Amino acid sequence: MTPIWVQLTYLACAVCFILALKGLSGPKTARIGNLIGAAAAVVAVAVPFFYLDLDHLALILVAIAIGTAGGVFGAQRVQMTQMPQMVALFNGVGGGAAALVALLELHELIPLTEIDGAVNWFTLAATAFTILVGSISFAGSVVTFAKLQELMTSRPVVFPGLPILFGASGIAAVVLGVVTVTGPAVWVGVVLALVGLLIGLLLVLPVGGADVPIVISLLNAFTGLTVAAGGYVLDNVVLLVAGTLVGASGTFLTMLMAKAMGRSVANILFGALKGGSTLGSGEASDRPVKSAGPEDVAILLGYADRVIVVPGYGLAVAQAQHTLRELVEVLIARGTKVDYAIHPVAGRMPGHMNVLLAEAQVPYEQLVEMDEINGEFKHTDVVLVVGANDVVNPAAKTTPGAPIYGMPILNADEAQQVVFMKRSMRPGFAGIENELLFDPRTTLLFGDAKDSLGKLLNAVKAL
Amino acid sequence: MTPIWVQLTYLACAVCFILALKGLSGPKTARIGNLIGAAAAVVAVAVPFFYLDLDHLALILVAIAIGTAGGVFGAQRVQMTQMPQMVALFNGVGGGAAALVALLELHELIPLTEIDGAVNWFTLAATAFTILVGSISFAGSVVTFAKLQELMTSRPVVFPGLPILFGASGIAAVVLGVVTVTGPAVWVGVVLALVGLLIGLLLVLPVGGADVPIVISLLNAFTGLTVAAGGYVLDNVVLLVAGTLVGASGTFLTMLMAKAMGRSVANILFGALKGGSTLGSGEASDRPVKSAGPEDVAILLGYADRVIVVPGYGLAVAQAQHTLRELVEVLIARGTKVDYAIHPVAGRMPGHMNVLLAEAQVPYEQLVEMDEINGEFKHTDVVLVVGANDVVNPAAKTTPGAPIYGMPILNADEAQQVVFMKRSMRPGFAGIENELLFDPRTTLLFGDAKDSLGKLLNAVKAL
Amino acid sequence: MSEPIVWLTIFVLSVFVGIDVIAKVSSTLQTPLMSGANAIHGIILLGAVIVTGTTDNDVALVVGLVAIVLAAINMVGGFVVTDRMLQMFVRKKKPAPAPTSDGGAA
Amino acid sequence: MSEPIVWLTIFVLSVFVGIDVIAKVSSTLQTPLMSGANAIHGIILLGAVIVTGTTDNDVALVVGLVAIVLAAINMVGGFVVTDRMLQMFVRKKKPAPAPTSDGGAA
Ligand SMILES: NC(=O)c1ccc[n+]([C@@H]2O[C@H](COP(=O)([O-])OP(=O)(O)OC[C@H]3O[C@@H](n4cnc5c(N)ncnc54)[C@H](OP(=O)(O)O)[C@@H]3O)[C@@H](O)[C@H]2O)c1
Ligand SMILES: NC(=O)c1ccc[n+]([C@@H]2O[C@H](COP(=O)([O-])OP(=O)(O)OC[C@H]3O[C@@H](n4cnc5c(N)ncnc54)[C@H](OP(=O)(O)O)[C@@H]3O)[C@@H](O)[C@H]2O)c1
Repeated sequence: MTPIWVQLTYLACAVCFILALKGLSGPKTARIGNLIGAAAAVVAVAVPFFYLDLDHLALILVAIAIGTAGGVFGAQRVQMTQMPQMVALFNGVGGGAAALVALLELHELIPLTEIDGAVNWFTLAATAFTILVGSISFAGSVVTFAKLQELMTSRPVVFPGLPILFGASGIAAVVLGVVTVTGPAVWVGVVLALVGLLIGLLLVLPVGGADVPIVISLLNAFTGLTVAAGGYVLDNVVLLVAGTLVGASGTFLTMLMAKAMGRSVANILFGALKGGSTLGSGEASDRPVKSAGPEDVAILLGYADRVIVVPGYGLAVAQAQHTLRELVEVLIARGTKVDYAIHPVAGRMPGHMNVLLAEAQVPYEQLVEMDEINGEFKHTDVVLVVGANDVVNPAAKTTPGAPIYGMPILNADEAQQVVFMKRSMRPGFAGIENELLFDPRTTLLFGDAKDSLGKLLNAVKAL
Repeated sequence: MTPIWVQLTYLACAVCFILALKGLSGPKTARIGNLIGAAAAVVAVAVPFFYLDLDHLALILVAIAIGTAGGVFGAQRVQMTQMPQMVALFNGVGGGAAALVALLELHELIPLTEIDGAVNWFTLAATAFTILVGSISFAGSVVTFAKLQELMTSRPVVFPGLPILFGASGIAAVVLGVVTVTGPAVWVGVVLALVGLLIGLLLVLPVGGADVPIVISLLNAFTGLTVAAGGYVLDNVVLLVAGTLVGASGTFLTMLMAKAMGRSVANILFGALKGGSTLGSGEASDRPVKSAGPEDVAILLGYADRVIVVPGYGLAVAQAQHTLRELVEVLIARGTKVDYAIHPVAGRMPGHMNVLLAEAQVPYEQLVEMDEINGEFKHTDVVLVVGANDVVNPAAKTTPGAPIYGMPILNADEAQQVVFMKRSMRPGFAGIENELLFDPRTTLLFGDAKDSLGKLLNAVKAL
Repeated sequence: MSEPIVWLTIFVLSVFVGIDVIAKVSSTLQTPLMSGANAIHGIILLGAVIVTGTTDNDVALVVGLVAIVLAAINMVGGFVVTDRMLQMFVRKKKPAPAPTSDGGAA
Repeated sequence: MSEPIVWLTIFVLSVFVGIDVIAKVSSTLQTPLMSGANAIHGIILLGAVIVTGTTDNDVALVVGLVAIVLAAINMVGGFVVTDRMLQMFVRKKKPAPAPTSDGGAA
C-alpha cells in the first residue's frame, strides 16, 4: 500500500501540472506556469527515493544526471529558429522512454499472469498501447527532426508501396496488441515496438516539411497518452493525470494549429498518401516582375510616413532579425511610423515571428497581430515583406481550390507600395504563385534577406 | 459490487453534466445544454430501478410523481420577474433533500461503526457536512425566497445579539460535527440539522434585498457541495462529479456576479453584520429637478433621430416591458433608430433585462450590451431611462467611496437629453443620490413606469 | 490508490472542470446558468431513491419519501424553469415578430 | 467503484481539464505551450525510476537506465527550453532597450 503522504504529494503535483498548463496559456503567467510545472516534476520524481527501497541507486542517479546534462545542454544551445526540431527531439526521447518503461513493465507482469486474476486484461492492453504509441512517437519525432534540421529532404517522401506497407504494419500492430493481451511475452512486446517504429516512420515521411510542426504537436499528444497509459499500468496518478492533460491539450492544440493554416489534421497526415503532394510545386515562375536595388528601396522607405514590415519564414532562414530591427530603428528615428505585422502562421511554427523578433530585442509594442493591423494597410505607404510569401498571398481570398484558400492573410495588397525581399521567384511553403509579386505597385529586392537588409540599412543611413 | 454497466452509465451521465454546463455558458448551445443535463438526470435516476432490488417501489414512484408535478407546476407558473426566488426555492428543497438523505445514511452507518474499520472517519465527516450545509442551504434559501417575494422586509435585518448568536451556532456546529465523527448518533445528526437551519437563517437575514441573488448563487454552490459529499458517502460517482461541478462553478459564478456589481462576496454577506447596512439610505432627496408631462416627453422622443432606452429594475417592478416594446416599435416605425442598452447588473439578477425584454418579444438585435453601446451615447438625442438608476449614476466614476464606485456604467450622461421615468426622488438599490437627475439636460417623468409609458405611447401616437 | 484519495482526485479534477467550463459565460447567461446548475444538483434524487429503496425502518421511509419529493421538485422544476428562460433567449433569433424592426434598428 | 472505472473517470475528467485549460491560448503562445506540455510528459521519468529501482534483471536494468536518461532529457530539456522561449516574450515589457521607439511607434 502506497503511503498516504505519497498519494497526496502525487495529487498535488498533478494539480500543479494543471496550473502549469493554465499558466502557459496566458502571456503574463506563462513563465511562472512553466516553473510550477518544473517544480512539480522535480518533486514527483524525488518522491520514490523517499518511500521505496530502490536498488541500483547510484546508477539511477548517474542516469538522471546524464539525462539532465543532455537536456540542459541541448536546451541552452539551440537557436530560436531550431526550436521546433528541439521540441521534436525531446518529445521523441520521452516517447521512447515510455515505450521502454512499458516493455519493462510487461516483463514484470508476465510471471503474474500465471496467477489467476492478478493481472486484468486492461492492464496488458494499456501496456501494449504504451509500447506501440511510444515507439511511433519516437520514430516519428526523429524523422521530423531530420526533416527540419535538413538532414534529409523536407519535401514529402512517398514511394509506391507506402500505403500498403502502412496498412500492413497497422494490421500487424493490432494483431501483436491482441497477442500481448491474450498470451503476453517479452518478444511480442519487442516486435510490437519495432512495428511501432516502422509506423512512426511511414506516418511522417509523406508529410511536407512545413507541415511538420503540426505533426510534432500531434506526436506530443501521442506521447502524453502513452504516459497516461503508463500511469494506469504503474498505478500512479500523477502519470495518469499529467499524461492525459498533455494528450488532451496536445490534440486540441494540434487542431488549433491546423485551423490557423486552414488545413485539417487528416489532410496534413494523409494528403500525400492519397496521391498528390500536400504541397504545390516548388518551381520558380518566369513571368516578368519589377525589381530594384537597395538604393531605390531605401528612398521609398526613407520618405514614407507609414511603413509596415511583414516578416516571414525567410527572415528566420536568413537569421536577419537583428539587421531588420536596426533598419526599423533607423526609420523610426527618421520619424517614420513603423510596425511589424505578425501573421499567426508566418514562419514554421505558431509564434515563430514573435520568438524570432523578441530574440532581436524588438520592443513588444511594435509587434501587431493580424486582426489589429489589417485595417491599416490601406493607409500605409510601403509594406516591406521580408521573407514572407503565403501570408500575403491574395490567392487565399481570390482563388478557390488554392491550398491556402480561406486562410486569413495580411492585406499587404491594399498598401501604396509593396517591397518583397526574397532570393528568387520560387513560391513559398504552399507552392503556389503569388499574384502580388506581379502587381505594378510591387518592387522586388532579390537576395538573401540578411545581405539585402544590410545594404538597405547602409543606404537608408546614407540618405 | 456495482455492475460495470451501471458504473459506466453513471460516468456517462457525469460527462453529460459537464457538457450541460459547457452548453449553458454559450448563447447558442444553452438550450441544448440544459436538455442534455435533463436527459442525463433522468437516465441516472432510472438506473437504480434496474439493478437494485428496491423496496417500497410504489411509494417511491408516487413520491417522484408528486415532486415532478410540483416542480413542473412551479416552473411553468412562475413569472419571469420571479425567477430568482423560484431558483432559490428549488435550490432550498434540493439542499433539504441532501440533508435528509445524509441523516438516513447516518442512521444506516451507525450499526456499522460497531465493526472495526467498516466505516472510516472521512465518511462520517462527509455525512455531517452534508447534514449541516444542506440545512443551511435550505433555511437560507427559504429566507431569500421570503425576501424576494416580499413576504418579509427586503432590507437587512440585524439585531444586537446577532453576531454572537451566529458565532455560537458556528461553534455548536463544529462540536456536533466532531461528535458525529467520534460517537455518531441519529439525535446528534438531527440537532446538527437544526443548528444548520439556524445558521442559514442568521446568514441571510442581514443581507439586503438586492444582494439576495448573489446569496442564492452562493447557496446553490453550497447545495452542490453537499451533493458531492453525499456522493462520497453513497459511493456514487455521478453525485460526486455533478455536485462538485455545481459547487465549483457556483462559487465561481457567485464571484463573477459580485464582481459585476463591484462588491466582494464577504462584503455582501457580512457587511451588515460588521455594523452599517450594506445599503445606503432609502430617503428621497428634496433638491430641485426638472420634471415634465408625457406630452412634452413624447415630443422629445418623437422628433429624435437616435434614442437609447435604458431599462432597469423599475421596469420589472412595474411589469411595463410590453408597453415599452410597443412604444419602441412606434418610434422605429416613425424612423427613429432605437436600441436598448443592457447593463450587466441592471435589475436584480444577471440577465434580468434580457429575460424581461425577451418575454415581451423584443427582437434580440435591439438588445445591445454595455461595452458595445457605450460609445454611442454621445451621438444620441434622447436617452430614456425606464426604472433604472444606479446603472447610469455617474458617481460610479466620480465619487470615490460611493458604494458603486468603480462599477462600469452606461454613459447616459453623454447624451443630449436624458429622460428618467421613476415614481419619486428615492434612490436606487445602492441608496445614493444620482447627480444625473439634477443635470440641466435631464427631464423627469414621475409615476409608475407602466402608467407613464402608456400615456407616453398614446402621446407619441397622437403626434 | 486508496479510496479517499481516489475521491479526492475526482473531486479536485471536477473543481477544475466546473470552473473552466463556465469561465467564458456572458453576464446575460448567468441566471440561466445558475438555474441549470441548480437543476443538476437535483440529482440528489438518485441518492434519495437508493437510500429510501433500501431502508426497512418506517420513520426512515417517511423521511426518505419527503427527500424524494423535495429532490424531484429541485431536479424537474430546475430543468423546466431553465428551459423556459432559455426559450425566450433563443426564440427570436430570426423569425422576429417585429415587422418594423428592420428598417430602424439595423 | 472498481479500479478500471476509477481510472477511466480520472482520465475523462483530465481530458476535460486539459482541453479547457488551454482553450484560451493565443497563437503567439502555442509554441511555448506545446513545448511546456512536452516537458510535462517527461514525468515518465518517475515511472522509469520506479521500474528501474525495483528490477533485479540485468538486461532490464540497462533498458531502465536508458529509459531514465531519455526521460530526463525530455523533462529537464523541455522545461529549460520552454523557459528560454518565454524569457524572450516577457523580458521586454517595459524596460525596452529601444530609446527611439516611443516617438514613432506609439
Ligand atoms: N507558423 C506555423 O505554425 C506554420 C507551420 C507549418 C506551416 N506553415 C506555413 O508556412 C507558411 C508561412 O508563410 P510565410 O509567408 O512565413 O513563408 P513562406 O510562404 O514559406 O515564404 C517564405 C519566403 O521566404 C523566402 N526566403 C527563404 N529563405 C530566404 C532568405 N534566406 N532570404 C530571403 N528570403 C528567403 C522564400 O522565397 P525564396 O526561396 O525565393 O527566397 C519564400 O518566398 C504558410 O503557408 C503556413 O501555412 C506555418
Ligand atoms: N442584476 C444583478 O445581478 C443585481 C443583483 C443584485 C443587485 N443589483 C444591483 O441593483 C442595481 C440595479 O440598478 P438599476 O439601475 O437597474 O436599478 P436601481 O438602481 O435599483 O433603480 C431602480 C429605479 O427604478 C425605480 N422604480 C422602482 N419601481 C418603479 C416603478 N414601478 N415604476 C417606475 N420606476 C420604478 C426606482 O425609483 P422610485 O422608487 O423613485 O420609483 C429606482 O430609481 C445595481 O445597483 C446593482 O448593483 C443587481
